[in-house]
Amino acid sequence: MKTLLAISFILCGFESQAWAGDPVTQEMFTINNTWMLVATFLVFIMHLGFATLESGLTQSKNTVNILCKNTTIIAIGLLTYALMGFNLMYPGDFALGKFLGFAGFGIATDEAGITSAYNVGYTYWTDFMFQAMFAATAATIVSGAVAERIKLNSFLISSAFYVAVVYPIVGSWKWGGGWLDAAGFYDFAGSTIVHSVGGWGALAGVILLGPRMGKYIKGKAHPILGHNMPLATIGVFLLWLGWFGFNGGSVLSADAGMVSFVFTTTTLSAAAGIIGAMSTAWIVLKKPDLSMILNGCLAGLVGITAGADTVSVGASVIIGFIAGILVVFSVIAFDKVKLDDPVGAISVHLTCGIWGTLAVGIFSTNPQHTFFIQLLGVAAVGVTCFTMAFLSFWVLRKTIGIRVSEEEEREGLDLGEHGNMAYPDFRPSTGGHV
Amino acid sequence: MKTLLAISFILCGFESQAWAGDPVTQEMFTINNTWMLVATFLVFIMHLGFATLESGLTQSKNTVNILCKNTTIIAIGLLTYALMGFNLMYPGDFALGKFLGFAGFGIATDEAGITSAYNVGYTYWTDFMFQAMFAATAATIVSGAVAERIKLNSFLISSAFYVAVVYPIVGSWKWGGGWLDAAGFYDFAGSTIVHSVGGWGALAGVILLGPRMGKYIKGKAHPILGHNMPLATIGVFLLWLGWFGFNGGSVLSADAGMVSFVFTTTTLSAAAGIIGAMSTAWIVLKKPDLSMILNGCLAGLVGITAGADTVSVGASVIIGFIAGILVVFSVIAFDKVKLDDPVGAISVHLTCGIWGTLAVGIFSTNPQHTFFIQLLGVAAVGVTCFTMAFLSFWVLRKTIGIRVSEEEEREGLDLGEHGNMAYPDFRPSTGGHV
Amino acid sequence: MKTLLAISFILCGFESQAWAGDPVTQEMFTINNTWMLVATFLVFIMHLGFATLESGLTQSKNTVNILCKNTTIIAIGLLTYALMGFNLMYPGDFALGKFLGFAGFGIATDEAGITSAYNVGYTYWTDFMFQAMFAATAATIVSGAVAERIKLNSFLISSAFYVAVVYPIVGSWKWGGGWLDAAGFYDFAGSTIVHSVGGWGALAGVILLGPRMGKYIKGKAHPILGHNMPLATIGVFLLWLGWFGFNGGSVLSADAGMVSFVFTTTTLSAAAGIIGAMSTAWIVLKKPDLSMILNGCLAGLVGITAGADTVSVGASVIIGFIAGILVVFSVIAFDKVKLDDPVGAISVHLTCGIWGTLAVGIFSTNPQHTFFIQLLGVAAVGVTCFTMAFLSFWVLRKTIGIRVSEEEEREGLDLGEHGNMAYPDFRPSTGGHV
Amino acid sequence: MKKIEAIIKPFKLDDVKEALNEIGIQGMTITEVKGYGRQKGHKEIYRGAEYVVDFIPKIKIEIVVDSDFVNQAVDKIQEAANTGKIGDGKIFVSSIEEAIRVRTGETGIDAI
Amino acid sequence: MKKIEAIIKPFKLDDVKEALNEIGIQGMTITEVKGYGRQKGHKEIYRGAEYVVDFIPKIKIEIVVDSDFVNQAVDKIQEAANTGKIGDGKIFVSSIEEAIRVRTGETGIDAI
Amino acid sequence: MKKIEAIIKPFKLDDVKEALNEIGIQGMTITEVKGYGRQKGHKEIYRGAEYVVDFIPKIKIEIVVDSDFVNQAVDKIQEAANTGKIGDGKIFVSSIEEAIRVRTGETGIDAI
Ligand SMILES: Nc1ncnc2c1ncn2[C@@H]1O[C@H](COP(=O)(O)OP(=O)(O)O)[C@@H](O)[C@H]1O
Ligand SMILES: Nc1ncnc2c1ncn2[C@@H]1O[C@H](COP(=O)(O)OP(=O)(O)O)[C@@H](O)[C@H]1O
Ligand SMILES: Nc1ncnc2c1ncn2[C@@H]1O[C@H](COP(=O)(O)OP(=O)(O)O)[C@@H](O)[C@H]1O
Repeated sequence: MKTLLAISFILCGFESQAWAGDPVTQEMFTINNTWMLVATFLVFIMHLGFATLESGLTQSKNTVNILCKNTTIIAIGLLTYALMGFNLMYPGDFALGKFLGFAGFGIATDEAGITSAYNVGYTYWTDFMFQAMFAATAATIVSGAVAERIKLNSFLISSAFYVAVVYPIVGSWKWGGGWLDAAGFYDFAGSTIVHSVGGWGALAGVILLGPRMGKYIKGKAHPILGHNMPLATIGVFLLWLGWFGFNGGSVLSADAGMVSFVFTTTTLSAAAGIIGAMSTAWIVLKKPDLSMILNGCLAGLVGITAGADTVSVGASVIIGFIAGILVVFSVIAFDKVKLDDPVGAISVHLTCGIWGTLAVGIFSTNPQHTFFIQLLGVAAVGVTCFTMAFLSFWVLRKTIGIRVSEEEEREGLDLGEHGNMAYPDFRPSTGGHV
Repeated sequence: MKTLLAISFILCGFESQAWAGDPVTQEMFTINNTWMLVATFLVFIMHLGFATLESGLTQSKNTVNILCKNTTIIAIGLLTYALMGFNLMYPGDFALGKFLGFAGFGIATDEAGITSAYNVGYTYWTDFMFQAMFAATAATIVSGAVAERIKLNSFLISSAFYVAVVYPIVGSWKWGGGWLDAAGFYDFAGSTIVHSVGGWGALAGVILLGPRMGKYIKGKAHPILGHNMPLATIGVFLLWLGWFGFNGGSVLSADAGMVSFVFTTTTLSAAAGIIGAMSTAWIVLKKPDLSMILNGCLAGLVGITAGADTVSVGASVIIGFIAGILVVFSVIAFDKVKLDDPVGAISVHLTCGIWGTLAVGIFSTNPQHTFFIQLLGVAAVGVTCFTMAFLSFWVLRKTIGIRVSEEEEREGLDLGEHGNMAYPDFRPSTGGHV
Repeated sequence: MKTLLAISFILCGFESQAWAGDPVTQEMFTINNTWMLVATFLVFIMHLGFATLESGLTQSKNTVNILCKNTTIIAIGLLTYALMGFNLMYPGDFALGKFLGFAGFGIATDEAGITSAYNVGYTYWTDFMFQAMFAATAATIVSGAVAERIKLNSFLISSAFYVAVVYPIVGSWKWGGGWLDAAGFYDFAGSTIVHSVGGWGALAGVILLGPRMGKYIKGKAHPILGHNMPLATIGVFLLWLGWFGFNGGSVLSADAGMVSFVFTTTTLSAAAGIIGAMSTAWIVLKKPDLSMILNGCLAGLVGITAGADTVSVGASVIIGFIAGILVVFSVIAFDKVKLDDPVGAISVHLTCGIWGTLAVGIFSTNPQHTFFIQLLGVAAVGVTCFTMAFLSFWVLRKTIGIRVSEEEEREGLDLGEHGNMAYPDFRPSTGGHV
Repeated sequence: MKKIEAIIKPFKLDDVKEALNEIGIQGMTITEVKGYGRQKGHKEIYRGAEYVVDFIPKIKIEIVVDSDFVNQAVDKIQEAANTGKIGDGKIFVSSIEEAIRVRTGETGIDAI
Repeated sequence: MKKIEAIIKPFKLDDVKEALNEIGIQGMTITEVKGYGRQKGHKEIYRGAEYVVDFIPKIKIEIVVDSDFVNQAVDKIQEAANTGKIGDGKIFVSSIEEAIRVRTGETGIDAI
Repeated sequence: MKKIEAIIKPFKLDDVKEALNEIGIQGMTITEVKGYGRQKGHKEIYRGAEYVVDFIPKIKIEIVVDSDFVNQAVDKIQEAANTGKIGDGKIFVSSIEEAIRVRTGETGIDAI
């Protein structure tokens, strides 16, 4: 028998073939890892999607500022995640019950980290990269909601705190194997753990900042039109593209059946979100407003993120369609209560993030997913994130201030914060009238 | 022997290894499927390419309308394809000779659908996703040609019909194993089955709609300049990018030799198309018009699509170069006969789609591909698609109308259909003068 | 034994399984090749990145010209590389010592070229495609620096020469196994072999062309603002995206550990470049200039390119951070000596290309990489490229001229060279004032 | 000399230009302006909130002509720009005291 | 008839429009202009080189009114456009000799 | 008071501004306009069809000055904007009856 073993190794065990101790062949490990790297660059491109969507839906005098925020945030996100976020989110051992753990500063691995002994689906480095791209997402979501009035330095500080501390701790509760995971909470790719986290931060920021000048006059909302709709559309398509990696990569391997199924539910939910939002806008607002359709697409994507692998194809269409309807009413509702969110980030990421998480409790094919536990997760994450974000913005407001001066807001943050103009060749008057 | 078999399974047959009945190893299946999913997201991004190309080559007052059409079309395409298109195009059994078959509404699969028993190259879900992305393409092609004057609701209805019924039926003739396939017609990735199908629909629409106001005055063509050339260029590069998946994915597996060969022919044909169109424009029109160069790139891509796997590298350059020349003359010719196609969609997709299909009959390394059969395929598809599209637009014209009012056309469809403006901060006068 | 062998083949050797002579299994070969094709399309999309970055950072009256240059250059690059570049760069045998070799015109392969016998990582066609995408990059780098004043035909001629002759010859010294390689010079993915090569060409062009009208008045630099900052930002994100393929593909296989490690160093260096440039601009120039931040990101990417696989994660952050600082001072310094580079191409690709190459001598974990040999490589490539580029521009200046007329420069090259306008609907006055 | 300022609908520009060419007027300066008047704008909705597009794009044409020419020019413009629908615009006439051609320094009628 | 030209800060446009509506003036033409005056622009730095943003965006409002109306209109504008800060703008009054409504051919006061 | 309107080539704006600064004129309003005149536009081809770029970008400068100042200002502008090539533009002078500074309500010469 032993001889035979040796012989067989010679025969089958080419250079790259796995050895007996391995959980998967070297080939399978490599293809899994390659898919995870593809997913990583797809999630990366979502940051360009956010940058273009947010700048497209705001005024041209604040465009440079938004682009700068989105470019810087991903840098800050990646670096702080390397420094501490990764080890806060995946601490291995928890210190405080299953609420908090920390595996130390910096990233490093031994040889084993690049074999399937680390994980059958990816190397240590791939793991870090994929997770780091997610981390930056949560902070970027905030950026759209607080646009056109927040001071750059305050935004950067609060974001760094959020991405380095709040996001990883909350994330560890579920994906790091913490108490929410133990409780049976399910969130496949982060309707709650990523999108709602971003949404709660956005909500706190919007409350403390107040609305943009001229947004609400005598109790009525006055629209401030997005300056560049092709840019916004590019943003949404890139986000959709990135979502193939966001959800598809959350399978954590290249498993053919699972990844392709997740592609299907994700795509159909986005499509249904578009139709849901378009129909709603056409019926309720009389015309199919493009910005609502774009929000509808993202609503469908956020909605399906919690359950992409665990609901049926039919359910994915329903989830997306409802998300598309929800997002339109949510945008209108936030305007009613004078919470000024220029790009609809809270409606997309918070409202539909909650919806998607609860939808798992309704539509999941896995009977262990219950509505109640899902609700618990939503609430726990909500209370924590909102409180932390509120506190950080509040401290900043008391200290260095979070809002630019009236004159700078009127003139535009591009000149005020950066000395730049986004379109100097066709500089518009800065009055905001149509 | 049996014992040996068992032993060998233990030795070689790691968890993910294939078992004896499998046509390929689990590893090969997974890598094939992963490549097909990559190809799927590449084809997906072509829809952003179409959206930006078309809005770039039209006027800023109609930009939101075009973006909205292109965003909605992909949603409609995906959902109707799930509902019925997929099962019309790949019916398994044909009912009417090999002309028509239908496998029922909706998509679903059993466990086998996610193993290599379904197909060595992909799962059932991957199959659906890849094909669904193709389907939406055909309808999107129409959108550019009918831009700046078609009513949104009529466009959506006719597109839904085209993508849900016409495209899949015609597609079934070749890719579903129908009569054209049996006759020996060859169309690797769809010069005819996708691009010409779109082109014929566009032609029918353009004929029934008539030209945009001010396009032909006293028998002479007056150019209506595209409003945003960077947007158009982004569109073409994204389409080229997508074509790596469109053609590369049509190999239907990750076969190293085949996919890389298809990459090579596709790329060189696109490059030759650029040079062909640039030279022609420079010589015939005196200056190298960027919009022609962009069309030339797409012409090369459409041209090589039918034979990317079956012509030599040298032939791919010739096919692309000729396509690049052809597209310039085709654009001019359509203007001569007063068929107003704002973005050159008919010239790119129909003229070069026909050229590419016939080129297989000329250049194919496979002697079974004959010019005559190729011509037959072109004609059969052409007659069917043009008739169906013409009828559907005609019925719509008789009923709800297909063209917006003169005033709306002048003011722009963005305000008229959507209540939006694409660039409110620099809103141009809506006179159309330069 | 022989019998056993046969049996084992039956057992393990499914259709796609490798045979005994193969260095890797068919599965491993296929996944390697698939990753290389993914890397290829990622490098492809860098050309859109260059096109949008360069047009964004220049004036709207020259936008069509830049887009046209960048679209055409990739076509020329691909076609000349197929015609001769590939065989100059990878000649197999060298004729002149190890300085020059040529394997003949055209590309072709036998059956072996599509098996792992050619290379364990990729087929012949993949090899060609990946390398061809690199080639076009070098020429594109020049385009940004000479923008807004160079004649289109002169640019196309000089670029064709550079990409068909200069780049491949210099490339052969290292990657083709020439004398620099033999000397121990290290350049993982081309800080020197690609980026500096482009940078030296840019420098020669800028010197011979002179600055744009109005750039330096009475010895002082007057900024000419980039016309579209979202476009520039899109460009940088797409370049970053492409770099995952540029560096990740330079592993030349899908090796899980290596590719994921390269992803990590590349990404963190880019992030550190952003922070480095932002801090420097904020401190030295008082405000965080977005265009500097964008340059900083690219600086980090160019900087890590030479050593992405051979420096530690910590070192990658340092390299990127220093590159980000360097690029800001470099931009200012070139303005001091009145070398007018509208987009900062020389600072990004040459300054940081040199820095990155030397940084290998400082930070490499491989003791065989020495500062001195790295310096030798930088110098040898520099002298050769600068001389060749200078000569070619000089000959063109003496013959057909390289600079457009004063009036054309004032009116814009879009109308002058192309008869096009990038944004006819909001055509700005062409005075260049703010 | 008189200055004629005509505010017209943008798509009428070419017609007006041709009409003026017919009577030998070949110099003019145009500006993109926005008009507010009897032609009410329309209400639109963006993201659920109403806004009024009440400033409507117009073209302002300015021509300086010899006083004798004024009536003829005004008639031509009025005819060419007319659509009979509200919002067709206005023509205003005022006095110009001096005109100078930058290139030559010529003044008065010679300058225009 | 008189023409009133007011150069104001862009964000004051709506206030001025409403103020004029109150006294029954419902026709006006606006232009996006740039102003240079006591309100100095600011220095900015782009890619390390200084530049001055010295032309500041303003809105020019033109209204032609019956001469009797001028003072009232000017007062209303001055009041509504005033912020008390430098750069608030100017109002200029000049004479208009004739006005024609393109749609109807009406002239004089009837035309405005 | 007089109003000077100068239509010039855009790239001459800085020169004109400086020339006016030299004689102490520091207020002006500029507008992007398009001109049609002897300087013929050029024919271009887009997608195979000819079009004429006949409205050429110009800058209009408006300054209101004390009547005594007019000649000096006009001369300065004419000098600074001159290139000797066709299309250099025109300068028109007209009367202004009243000027008001919005910020202070000052009128007449004090307001400018
Ligand atoms: N009193 C006025 N002063 C200046 N411009 C005016 C005045 N009244 C109207 N206009 C201009 O004329 C345009 C057309 O006027 P409007 O009242 O809408 O229609 P009509 O000319 O048919 O009476 C307006 O959009 C505005 O630009
Ligand atoms: N002499 C003038 N002629 C024409 N426009 C002027 C003149 N002086 C000022 N303006 C316009 O008025 C605007 C405001 O003038 P400015 O001197 O900045 O402030 P203020 O009105 O408070 O004195 C300027 O931006 C310019 O558009
Ligand atoms: N009669 C006119 N009324 C108003 N503007 C005019 C008139 N004639 C010329 N212009 C303006 O002056 C510009 C230059 O005039 P043009 O005839 O081209 O050259 P030149 O000033 O050298 O004679 C034109 O583009 C136009 O803007």
